[in-house]
Amino acid sequence: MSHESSPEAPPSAWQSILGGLKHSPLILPLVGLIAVSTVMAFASDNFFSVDNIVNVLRQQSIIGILAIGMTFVILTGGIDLSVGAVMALCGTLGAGVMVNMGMPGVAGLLAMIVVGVLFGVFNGVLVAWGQMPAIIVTLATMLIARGFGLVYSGGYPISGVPGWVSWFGVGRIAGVPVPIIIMVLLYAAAWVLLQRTSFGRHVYAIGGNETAANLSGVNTKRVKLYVFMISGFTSAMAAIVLTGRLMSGQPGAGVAFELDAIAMVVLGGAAISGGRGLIIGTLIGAVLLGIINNGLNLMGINPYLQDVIKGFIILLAIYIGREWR
Amino acid sequence: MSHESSPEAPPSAWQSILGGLKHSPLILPLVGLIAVSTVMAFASDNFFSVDNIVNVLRQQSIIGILAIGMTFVILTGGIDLSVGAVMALCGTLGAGVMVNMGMPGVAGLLAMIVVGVLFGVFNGVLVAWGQMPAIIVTLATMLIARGFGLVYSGGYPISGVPGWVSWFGVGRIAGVPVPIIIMVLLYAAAWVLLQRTSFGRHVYAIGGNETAANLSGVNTKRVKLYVFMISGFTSAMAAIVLTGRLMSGQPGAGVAFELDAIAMVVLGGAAISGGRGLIIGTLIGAVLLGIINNGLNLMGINPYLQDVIKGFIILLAIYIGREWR
Amino acid sequence: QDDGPLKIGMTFQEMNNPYFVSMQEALNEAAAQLGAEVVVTDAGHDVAKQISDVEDMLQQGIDILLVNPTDSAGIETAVRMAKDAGAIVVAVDANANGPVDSFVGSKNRDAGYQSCKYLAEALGGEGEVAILDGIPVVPILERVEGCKAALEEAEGITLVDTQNGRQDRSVALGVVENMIQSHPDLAGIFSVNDGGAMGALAAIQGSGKDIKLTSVDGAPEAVEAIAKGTAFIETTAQFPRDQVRIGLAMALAKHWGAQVVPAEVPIDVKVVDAENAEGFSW
Amino acid sequence: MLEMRGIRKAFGPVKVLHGVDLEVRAGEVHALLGENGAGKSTMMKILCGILKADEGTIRIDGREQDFAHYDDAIAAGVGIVFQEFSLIPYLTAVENIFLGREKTTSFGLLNRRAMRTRAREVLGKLGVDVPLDVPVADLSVAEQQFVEIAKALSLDARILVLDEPTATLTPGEVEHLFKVMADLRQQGVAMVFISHHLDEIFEICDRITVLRDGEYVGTCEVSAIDTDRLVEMMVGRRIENNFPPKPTALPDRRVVIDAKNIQLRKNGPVSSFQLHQGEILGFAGLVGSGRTETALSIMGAYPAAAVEVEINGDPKRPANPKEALERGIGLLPESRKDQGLITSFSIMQNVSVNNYGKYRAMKYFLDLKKELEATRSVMKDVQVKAPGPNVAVDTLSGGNQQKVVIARWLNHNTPILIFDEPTRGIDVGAKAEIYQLMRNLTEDGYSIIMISSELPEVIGMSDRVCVFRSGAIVATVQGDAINSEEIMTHATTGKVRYVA
Ligand SMILES: Nc1ncnc2c1ncn2[C@@H]1O[C@H](COP(=O)(O)OP(=O)(O)OP(=O)(O)O)[C@@H](O)[C@H]1O
Ligand SMILES: Nc1ncnc2c1ncn2[C@@H]1O[C@H](COP(=O)(O)OP(=O)(O)OP(=O)(O)O)[C@@H](O)[C@H]1O
Ligand SMILES: [Mg+2]
Ligand SMILES: [Mg+2]
Repeated sequence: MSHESSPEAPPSAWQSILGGLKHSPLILPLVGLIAVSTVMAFASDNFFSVDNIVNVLRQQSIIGILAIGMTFVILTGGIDLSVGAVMALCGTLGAGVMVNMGMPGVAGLLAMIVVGVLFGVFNGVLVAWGQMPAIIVTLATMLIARGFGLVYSGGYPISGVPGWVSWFGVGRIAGVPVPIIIMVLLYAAAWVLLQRTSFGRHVYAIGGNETAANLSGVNTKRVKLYVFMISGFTSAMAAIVLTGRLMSGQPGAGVAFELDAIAMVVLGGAAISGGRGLIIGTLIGAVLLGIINNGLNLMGINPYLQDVIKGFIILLAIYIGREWR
Repeated sequence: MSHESSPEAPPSAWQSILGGLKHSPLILPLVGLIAVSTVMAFASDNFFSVDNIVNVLRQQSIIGILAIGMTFVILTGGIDLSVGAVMALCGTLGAGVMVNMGMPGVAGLLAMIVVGVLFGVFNGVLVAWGQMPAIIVTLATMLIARGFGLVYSGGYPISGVPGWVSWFGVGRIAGVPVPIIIMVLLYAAAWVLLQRTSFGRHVYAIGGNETAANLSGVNTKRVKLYVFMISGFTSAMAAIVLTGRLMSGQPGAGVAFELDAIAMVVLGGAAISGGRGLIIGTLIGAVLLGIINNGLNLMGINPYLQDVIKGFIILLAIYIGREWR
Repeated sequence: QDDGPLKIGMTFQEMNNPYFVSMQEALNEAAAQLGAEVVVTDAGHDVAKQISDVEDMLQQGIDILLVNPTDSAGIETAVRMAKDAGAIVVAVDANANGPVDSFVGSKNRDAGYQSCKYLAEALGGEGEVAILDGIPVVPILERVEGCKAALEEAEGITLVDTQNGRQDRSVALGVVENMIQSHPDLAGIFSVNDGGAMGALAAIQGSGKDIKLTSVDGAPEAVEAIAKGTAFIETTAQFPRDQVRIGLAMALAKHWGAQVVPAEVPIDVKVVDAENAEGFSW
Repeated sequence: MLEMRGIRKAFGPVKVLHGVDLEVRAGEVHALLGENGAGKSTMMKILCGILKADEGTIRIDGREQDFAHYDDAIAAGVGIVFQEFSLIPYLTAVENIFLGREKTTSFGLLNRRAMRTRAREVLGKLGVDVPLDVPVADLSVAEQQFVEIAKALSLDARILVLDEPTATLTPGEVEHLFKVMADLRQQGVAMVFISHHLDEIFEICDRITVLRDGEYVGTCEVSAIDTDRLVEMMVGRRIENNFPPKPTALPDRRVVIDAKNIQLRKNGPVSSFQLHQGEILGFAGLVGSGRTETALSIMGAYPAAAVEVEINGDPKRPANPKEALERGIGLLPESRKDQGLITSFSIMQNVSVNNYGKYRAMKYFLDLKKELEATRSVMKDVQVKAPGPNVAVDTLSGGNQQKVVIARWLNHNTPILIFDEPTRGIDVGAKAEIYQLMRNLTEDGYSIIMISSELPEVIGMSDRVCVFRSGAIVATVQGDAINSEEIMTHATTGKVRYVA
């Protein structure tokens, strides 16, 4: 985690963000970000416009939000493959509440959060108390969430949500798109949780050495439950933005989003085995992946080839970052 | 690995298959298999016909073959997310060799094997010598393999493979479909490799304790390379059967097959963390998953609901099997 | 197989799409009137799974197989198996290789042609246009082909970009946003289906630019958007329910002993725009 | 103050404690002794609420306690230094010390300043200067052990359990710790002290409770007992002579390993040594002085900056342990569980895990019969006590597990053996057996490098001793020069060389 230099004063937020950067695990993701941006800027004229930067951030906001919950789970040494499916389920049921049940939009949004958090509880209980490996549990719950959403909607998108919901997808505050604001606020909250509360310490501790954390009196089961609940919550927040953007509940949305979210977390410098990683790193990872997608699109690269290039960039990033983790 | 009962006698093949069954990790997958079969038999008249059993086995043969390589990789404590994409790439390039390059069919099949094994080498080198986590490496190579296949074929399926290739997909020997024969032979070979060669011992040893294996003189890097090569090889074998069934190279085939293959391995009683599991378990897991799919189809269950049910069955199986691992 | 009621099986390439869901509904209604049993499977765009699905349905002894193939070539094995098992096979929406008894599908090339002709005219025969492509199967490819033909005819129109939105609303949204970024003068977009078009519409509205959008399908949401007078100006409607009804009719005719049924039944498509959107439905 | 009565505990069918009593008074250091696996750690985990006793009562200050979780025990004033490290490698010392009991501000956020001050205070009391802002993984083993101790001290516990805290400390550091313990005794803290070093028991403890195979043997005053009687209580028999006699004369023998220019880190010190056939070469030094790394770099398991190795006159250096095996070098690593055993394997599978070319049928296949016979025979050679070769290795006691790892190499007849801390955490009975085994091996022509942090062991066993300091060998002593003053002088003041 933090590698501050001064032995006396407790390292301040600034120090851990800027001062310690030289020894920070963030250095590589940042270098990657700068390198890729430079390449893209040369390759495409449109890349370095304010408009396009905003565009990239807005596009990444949905998966970027999913990646927050994924970061918590991965820091404890787990993984959550269900995020994309849970997002789709939240969006579908929430839209169902608004449209089919005729409840007010606010009820629909609340329903999304409730569904997401409950699904997180389901995952968390199975992993923590059921003592089953997270990868298998969330693989199964991914199927369940996806299937549920489709059963509920019969495969149809659910459209007809109240117009003001689109604010979450396309609105702006002081010129900044709302999805970006939501994403940034959530990242800030996650930073506080991870770096400034004992819960955050426990998340890192479990990923570092679960037995030891347990012996030290950390309630490891509860912490694991909470990280999955957080992941369910961020899936719901992503669903709100998605619903605002698509103005409908899409039971089939978010296929393979979990893979992109995992990629963001590891591009951001976190160890997939848990215990090491910073939430700011994930944000950088999200932007990095967004820039890669956007840049390749702007350059007009064959979309199939884009996947190949993306794969190689991920490999390269992880390879270079290997020793730092 | 083996949990034979007698501490004295050398466990014979029969013992480890039948005699030691009571304490064997196979007991649960078998019970699961019998339980699910019984339920399905009551729910659907057509279930217990020879025809249908053959049908199930033939359907599972492709992913069942992928699950062999997956078992090797998981036993060493790794994971291979690229199997489905590599299979599609092998099939596409192989069909390309036959159709676009006008080479004889045999050359196409050989090309598939070469491509699969080379991709395995790529994965293996990155994991073993690059010291990167298998989940990330194979996530990236999944993108790369998938993208490559699509770029090569322009997204179109490649049809026009020689007619005799269909033998691998639909042919029969003494009434038994060829895909089943191929699958069973590969499982037998895998069993010998894992249980009767020192390579197999090393696979289990690495999954059990990699540091200890390395310090006691096991060439852990080379063993890891080999397991990924085996996984690449079984992906190619699956591609051959697939090409026989589809009579074309399908660059988009095999999406999410890796998830089914993983499910088979863990349903078969292997530990996702490595070191424990039997190849026969994977075969049982493959049949179990096939029966679930087939039974739900036969019962005419809504396809969306099928996913939900499948998810719950996987959870239940892993939950019950938890302590045995 | 004269024991018990008639059994109809239908395998869909995907069911996460209103287009196919409405086909299924029409099938269920028709079968209810006939007193027939229906089995439906969803291949999720996976041909190998589609073949397995057909195998499973054959185990149940279906008399009629309606196949909506994920891939025309890949499905051939399943068609042959079904024929060997004595079932009547009719391809719906997209054709299948092998000995199918009949194929019922839209005039996809026409659909693409008409949409893009409409687009070109709405733009006054002038400006930059992009195509939002989809999953490469024959019907989609035909639509793109038809579209390109229409665009060629308009002198002042230039095709500046083709990207793949995978017929998925959320994917299309991101792709079109990038399209708009890289082509500031973009004036029109043709999407190969309404799913992608809905994503494209969100992107256009988000950009605040004046870009016109046309598409193919006639999905309820698309029709609604067109009626409202958005950037989405036209969709060339197909008739999924009718495709199934006619496909089933062909199969029944065969079932009842007809010696010849048409090998191919092309179904007309219809331009739906602001004028006639009110009141149109599948 | 603390009273545990009739504690019983079983793990499944395995009964570990059969009705053990323990009574500790305020202001005393109470030793808990017993062989490996006697149940000492289990007893302490029960005291701390980490394990639940099947039967028996715990009273503190006369009040009966029923701890469901470690938190409850902490609240009742119990603190423990675990035998296994319970530190989180990537967290800093401060974060580790307060893990699970973070101080927070009134907003519910971490109060990092307060925790830091307190951590500094506690570590200051221990008289060590541990960097507070680096992950503990980057600290030396001794520093980690002090963080561990500080973690327990910061609880202000009234009952403090120290489960083998000295195993990784140098004599000087042990003295420090004892001073702190004496202070705590003054303050009326009750302490339970577990150690296999009997001299420490006599130095610091007031009373002793002895366990044997989970049975309560007895409690007595330290002043009323001597070493021999104590050992007898622990093992149920008299252990005669700890160390087998050394061969008196050392004729000139063949050099089997000639290691030159060993440089562990870039720009670090340089050293060299030779291993002679049939001798036991001791590697002595403080913890972290580079003994393990030197040994590992000889067999290609540690990426030293530079090293030249000649094995039996052949100058090719092993690139990895597999090549070392081919050249006849075997390793008994310092951590049995993490580096030695594959715990999911049976004894046989552990013994033959590195088998290349042995018991093969048709070149590539295992010959299970031959494998079994060979395993049985080496098990007899090293006297592994187990029902049979197919028994799971994790059911064995520490000493027997250690012998399984030794058997792995005897099975290969690798003539050069590196024993890294061969008796760490092993009880007196098993120790004597391993010492005898080592002597027998050298008489059979094996050559052994023995790394050990226990000075008596180095002195008692080694024919020659290389003394390490700061990553290099600073002296090699033999004969009468092998005594504790000589070795400690070199280990603490010896000068390292920087050029070859
Ligand atoms: N979780 C467990 N499951 C099964 N057996 C266990 C478990 N923990 C300990 N044991 C067994 O209980 C016995 C007592 O172990 P314990 O750790 O208490 O011994 P100890 O006296 O502390 O030994 P040492 O001196 O080696 O630390 C041993 O035989 C050990 O194998
Ligand atoms: N992974 C590591 N990262 C940083 N420093 C390390 C690492 N491993 C060992 N060290 C340091 O290297 C030095 C030498 O360690 P080594 O294990 O060789 O010592 P040793 O003399 O064998 O002591 P021990 O009694 O622990 O075996 C120590 O200071 C140790 O803290
Ligand atoms: Mg102990
Ligand atoms: Mg050491």
